[in-house]
Amino acid sequence: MFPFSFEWIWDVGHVVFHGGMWYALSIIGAGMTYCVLKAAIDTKNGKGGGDHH
Amino acid sequence: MKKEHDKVNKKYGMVVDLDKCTGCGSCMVACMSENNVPFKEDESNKLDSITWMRVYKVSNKKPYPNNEVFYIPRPCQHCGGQHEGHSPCVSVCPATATDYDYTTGIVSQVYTRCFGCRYCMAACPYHARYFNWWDPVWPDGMEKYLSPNVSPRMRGIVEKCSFCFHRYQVAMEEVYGSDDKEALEEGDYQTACTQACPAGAITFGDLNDETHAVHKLKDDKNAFRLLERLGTNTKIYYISEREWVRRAGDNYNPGEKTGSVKYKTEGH
Amino acid sequence: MKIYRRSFLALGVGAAVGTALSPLPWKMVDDSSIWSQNWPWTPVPKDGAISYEDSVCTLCSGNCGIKARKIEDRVIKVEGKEDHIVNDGGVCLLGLSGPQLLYSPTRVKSPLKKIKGKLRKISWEDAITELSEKLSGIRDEKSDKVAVISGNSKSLSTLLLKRFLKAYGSPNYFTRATMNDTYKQVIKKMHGVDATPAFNIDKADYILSFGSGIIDGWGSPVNSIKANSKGVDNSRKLVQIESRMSNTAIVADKWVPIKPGTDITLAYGIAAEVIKMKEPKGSASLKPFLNKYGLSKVAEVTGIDAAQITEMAKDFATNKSIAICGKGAGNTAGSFDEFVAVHTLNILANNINKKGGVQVIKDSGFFNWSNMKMDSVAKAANKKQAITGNKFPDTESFLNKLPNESVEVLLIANDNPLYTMADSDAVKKAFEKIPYKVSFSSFMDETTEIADLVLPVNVNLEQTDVVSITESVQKPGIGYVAPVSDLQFNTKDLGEILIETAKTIDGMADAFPWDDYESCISAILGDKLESLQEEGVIVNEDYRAKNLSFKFIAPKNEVLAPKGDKGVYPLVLVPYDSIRIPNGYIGAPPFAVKTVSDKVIKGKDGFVEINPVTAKQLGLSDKSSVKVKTSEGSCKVKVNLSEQIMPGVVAMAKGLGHTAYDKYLAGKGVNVNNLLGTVEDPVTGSNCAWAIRCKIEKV
Amino acid sequence: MDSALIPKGVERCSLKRFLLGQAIVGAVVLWGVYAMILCWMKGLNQTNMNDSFGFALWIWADLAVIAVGGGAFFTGLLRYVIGLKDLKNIINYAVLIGVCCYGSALLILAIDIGQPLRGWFIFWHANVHSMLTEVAFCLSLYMAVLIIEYIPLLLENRQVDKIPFFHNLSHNMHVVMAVFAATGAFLSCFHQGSLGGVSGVLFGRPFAFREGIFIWPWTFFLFTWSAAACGPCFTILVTKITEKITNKKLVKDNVIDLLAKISGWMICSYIIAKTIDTLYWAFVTAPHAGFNVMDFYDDNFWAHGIWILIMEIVICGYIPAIILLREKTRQNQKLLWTAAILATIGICLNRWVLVMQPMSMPVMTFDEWVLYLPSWQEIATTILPIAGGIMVIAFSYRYLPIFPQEQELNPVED
Repeated sequence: MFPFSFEWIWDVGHVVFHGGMWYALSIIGAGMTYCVLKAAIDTKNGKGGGDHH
Repeated sequence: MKKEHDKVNKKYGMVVDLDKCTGCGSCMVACMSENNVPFKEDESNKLDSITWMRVYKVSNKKPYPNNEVFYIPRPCQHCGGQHEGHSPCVSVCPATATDYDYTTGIVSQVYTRCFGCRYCMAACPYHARYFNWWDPVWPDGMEKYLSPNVSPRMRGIVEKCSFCFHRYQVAMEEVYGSDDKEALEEGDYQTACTQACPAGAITFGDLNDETHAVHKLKDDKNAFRLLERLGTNTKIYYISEREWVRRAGDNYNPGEKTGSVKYKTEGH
Repeated sequence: MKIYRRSFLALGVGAAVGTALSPLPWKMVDDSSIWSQNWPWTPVPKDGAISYEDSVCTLCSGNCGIKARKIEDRVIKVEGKEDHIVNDGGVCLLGLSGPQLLYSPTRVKSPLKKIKGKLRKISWEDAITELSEKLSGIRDEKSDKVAVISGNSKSLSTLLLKRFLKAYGSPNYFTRATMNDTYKQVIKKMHGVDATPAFNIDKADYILSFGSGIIDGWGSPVNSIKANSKGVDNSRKLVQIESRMSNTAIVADKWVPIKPGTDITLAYGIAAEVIKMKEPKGSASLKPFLNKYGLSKVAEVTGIDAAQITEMAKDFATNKSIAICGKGAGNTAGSFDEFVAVHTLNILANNINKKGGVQVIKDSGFFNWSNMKMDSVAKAANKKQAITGNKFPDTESFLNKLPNESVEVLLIANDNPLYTMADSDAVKKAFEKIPYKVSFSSFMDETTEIADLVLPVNVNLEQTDVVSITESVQKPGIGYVAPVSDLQFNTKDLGEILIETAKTIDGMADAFPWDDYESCISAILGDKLESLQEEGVIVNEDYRAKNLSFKFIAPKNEVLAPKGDKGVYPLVLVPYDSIRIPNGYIGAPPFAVKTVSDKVIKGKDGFVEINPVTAKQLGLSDKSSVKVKTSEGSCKVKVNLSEQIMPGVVAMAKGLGHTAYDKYLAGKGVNVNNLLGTVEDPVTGSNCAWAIRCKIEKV
Repeated sequence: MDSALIPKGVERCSLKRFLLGQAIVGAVVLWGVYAMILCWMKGLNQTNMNDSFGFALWIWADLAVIAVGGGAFFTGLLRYVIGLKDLKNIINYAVLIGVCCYGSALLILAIDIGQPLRGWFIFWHANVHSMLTEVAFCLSLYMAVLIIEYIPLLLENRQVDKIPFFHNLSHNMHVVMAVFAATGAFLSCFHQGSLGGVSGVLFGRPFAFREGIFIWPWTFFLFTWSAAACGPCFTILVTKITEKITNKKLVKDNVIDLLAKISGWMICSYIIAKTIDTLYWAFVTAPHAGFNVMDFYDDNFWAHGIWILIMEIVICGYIPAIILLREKTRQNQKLLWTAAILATIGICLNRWVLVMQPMSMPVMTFDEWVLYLPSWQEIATTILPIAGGIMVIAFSYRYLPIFPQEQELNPVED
């Protein structure tokens, strides 16, 4: 999973596979981080709040 | 020059003379004893009985009195695959728990890394892989004979013939520790089954080494391998003078000649 | 309320995120997998210094050279000893299972005495006193009422047991007659010499085997398998004549199924054809006798094609040929007539004491026994006849006569007659009459369970002994059995027990003048001992057999009909030896049981092998449950349809159906001995039954 | 009692009835949990698997639930990436079914492996050449995506939505959902494919082995395609069943029709590809390995007869394809039900055949066919996640606004 584990070889297979994996993981991670942070900021700015609907 | 020589990988393999095999079962027991293979109360269900080395009794299926039979010992075939290392099992193991050792050609099994998905068993057409459905239990006192060279396996993982790899390690240690010994000799590393076989039907050695008996035997005109046409590129060769025995080694379409289906594999 | 809920949620989420970000869960995941890799209930074998120790295996009479691999004082594995004259590195699965026998929980761990119907631990001192008092008490009046059943072993300790009984004053020493014992008597009658036969099959070009399981445990098992392989290398031709395809028939060049019991006719039929092609010196007297065996008649009797018989005869006459006999592993005596017929072929082949032929070997005296001093009781007793009369003292014959004899004390060593002998129920009944039974077994086997006194001997890896390897190496020779393991339990060598006991019985001490077993061995072997211990074997390489004269003997029987009424019991049941299922004194260890096919044992069920043609006639299908009945007993088994057996013949494996031993062996399959009866050979007196008539019924 | 949690403007059964229903299903779950604990504590000897059947009921169940759960990724792809707006009315439910299916698969996998405590080695010591590694990575990542797609729904619960942070989070997640959905579709294509690859790469098993392109055997593509084709059918089927149970119309016909039409085209193209693959396999691949294709089917008729192939391709392939392609037939409710059921059976059968038949079939000439019947522990643990899924669906339906059209279709009279 990581380049420091012993079965890791710097070959095409590892790079492509883990490249794809880390790419997907980053999108998911970044996306979620964005949502959570944005929600926190929005909340601070007084947006939302069920009672006000 | 010496360095060049060292670079040549070994390729351990076996040649079994089926005309000599008597089905006596010594190889099976030698293997069990050497490798701490457990046993349980009922071993008659051969689908859950761990026998790294299994001797099959094969008949020509003809009715009496034309029935003929041969015995065939089946260890792990240590497939090389179509390109060296692409064994059916090694290529599918998700956790790198079974590996192809390029220096010896031996397919290993790392018991502590295997997590028991059994994909390798699904991949192996030889049924050479066995799952530990139970915890291994030795009757009181019998654990005394367990060998420290091979760790007993825990429940929930796959095991198989290792060509007695620990013997290779012991032999290599001797080479490393010795001043005048530069390389393994043929007799230094032999598997337990090879040694025990009363019929001398099994020959083991480095298929790449011209001085080893197997090197020549594998090219015998009556030599064949199991399921050669699947491209598994195994390291176990069998010899028989009987045509029907050789034909039983592979699946044939009607009209195909015995031995006509050898799969071309990348040389090594 | 609202505030409370919010802070509660925040706290929960915060705690979860906090824990997830801390190393704790990761550490726990890692630790749990490390734990799974080191489960405390999965044994971890101790490491230590490795060593190898050589010995000779005594688990059968093959006496292979073995080496034990040890870690510190533990025996890890038994391997064949390379370059050993008997087995050259090869080893059978029973020998390989040595460590399982050594550490078996079914071993008898100390002397036992039956007290109020239960076997209880006693000390060796008490045990020997007990035996000695028992024997001393009846010695003066009825010393001949003491009998010994001993396994057929050619070891020094067995000779000591024989000597013990002789010195005590009883002629009743019995042993299981084997094929070799019958052959010995054939040699005596045909050549007039007392000698051991051995068969040089690895050098023969053509082998006519009358049911001898060359690779099924016949002779010295590993040695015979090796001989077979050499034969394969030399393109020898092996013809296997038997009604069930054994493993030997499998590796043979030709399997010739024969009507059960007609081997004598076939042998003479072939001889009649051979003599037409070549007439060795001195065979003229045979010719008129052989006229009886016309080809068509022989073909009819044996059920073998005439052309096939001619071909066998031609091959036999034109090659360096040998004919061998002794069914299966050869552990049972054969018919004298049959052996004479087969040996006649060997004489016609002119192979006696020739390369590739039958070796007739006079054992040269390796043992230097001192003159045995016997007291008056012993002297008087030795003039008496054994219960079996003047014939071979076969255990089976003894057991047959037992119901009409009174035996006071029975000593049993290296055998488990309650399991190994035919018609076990009858044996059990006969045993019940004997008031005092002493077992020297290492294992809690069927016989030991009913013994009154148990004096457990060491198992093969703990023993010290000297064994004859003459039959194995076809030259006079002995091998040294060295203890490779410390004693695991409170056991002793048989020789040691005997010497100690003899010293405590009045009038016997003089016959056992040695201080102990060790000094006995060195006294008997003298200066040979050192080299024997050094080399492991002593073989008289210079031994050359003399040419022997011979005379032909006409048979009393032409056909050996199996016991039973053909009308009631239409089928013939053949018990067979499988090298994977030890069927003698030692029960199959777990390793061996594991190798047994699921067509021989499945769960607890045993099987009977039947040709589909026969099965169809009986309306049986594969794996259906049936009852096999003979005149001696019956049992329930399952059907194993097989094309490897003649129609009309059915077969069952020996070595199964133990009631004693552990769960790895006990209760699996049936003991075919229960179904078998005995047939006393008119000449040798030994049990020569090799089959029995039976019927099979659906259950 | 729980009316404060129930979405506004819809009607739900009484809490008592709901809890009673949950309890019945819960009992089944408990039975499954008991079996699961047995498997974990005592090991896999609790199953009827053996050295020939190392892959059995569980692996089939994994493959099958993921195949039918394919409705989630494909509907997501159509909705968010291709932009079929109408599908927003069913996407929630598709995602929910997906969550249940993928959750099931992961749970079954956790029971199926011999050393569950070391299951994470598949990530840590990953062998990137193994199809199963690809499955594990994509599966768990996609599971994360599904949960992300499900979270906004959860946050829309009346009470949760009152909390401003959650309201905002839900809103923001909706905004970027297309990105997640696209990632999910990418991941899903790969793990559906690699599940197909699982058996397709087994070159030692002639029944399973398929040629292919580069490292991917044909089954790789066929699995992705078939999951995309039949997954929506399963979504439709479950929606229809839910409508039956709740006795309400929850999704408008035009939405179902659109999904059914797309599914029809997908099944049609898939089954043609599958037919070509089967023919190539039967007449080229199998003979190359020395087999006549009938060798694969000549043992026990009921266990592995040729009927299974006809059933899979003709009855459960061409027939639903034809039904769904024609407007007239797919708009006939009975035929729509039939097609949805057949397509679901068809894809499950396809997974069944590719898991079971390679295991039971002898490859060495002297080997024998092996029959396998699952133990009750295997069956219970397979039913466990299904029952669990029912509970989750029931819970979600009761408390979350799963069906945007429910209110409109079932106006509540105040």
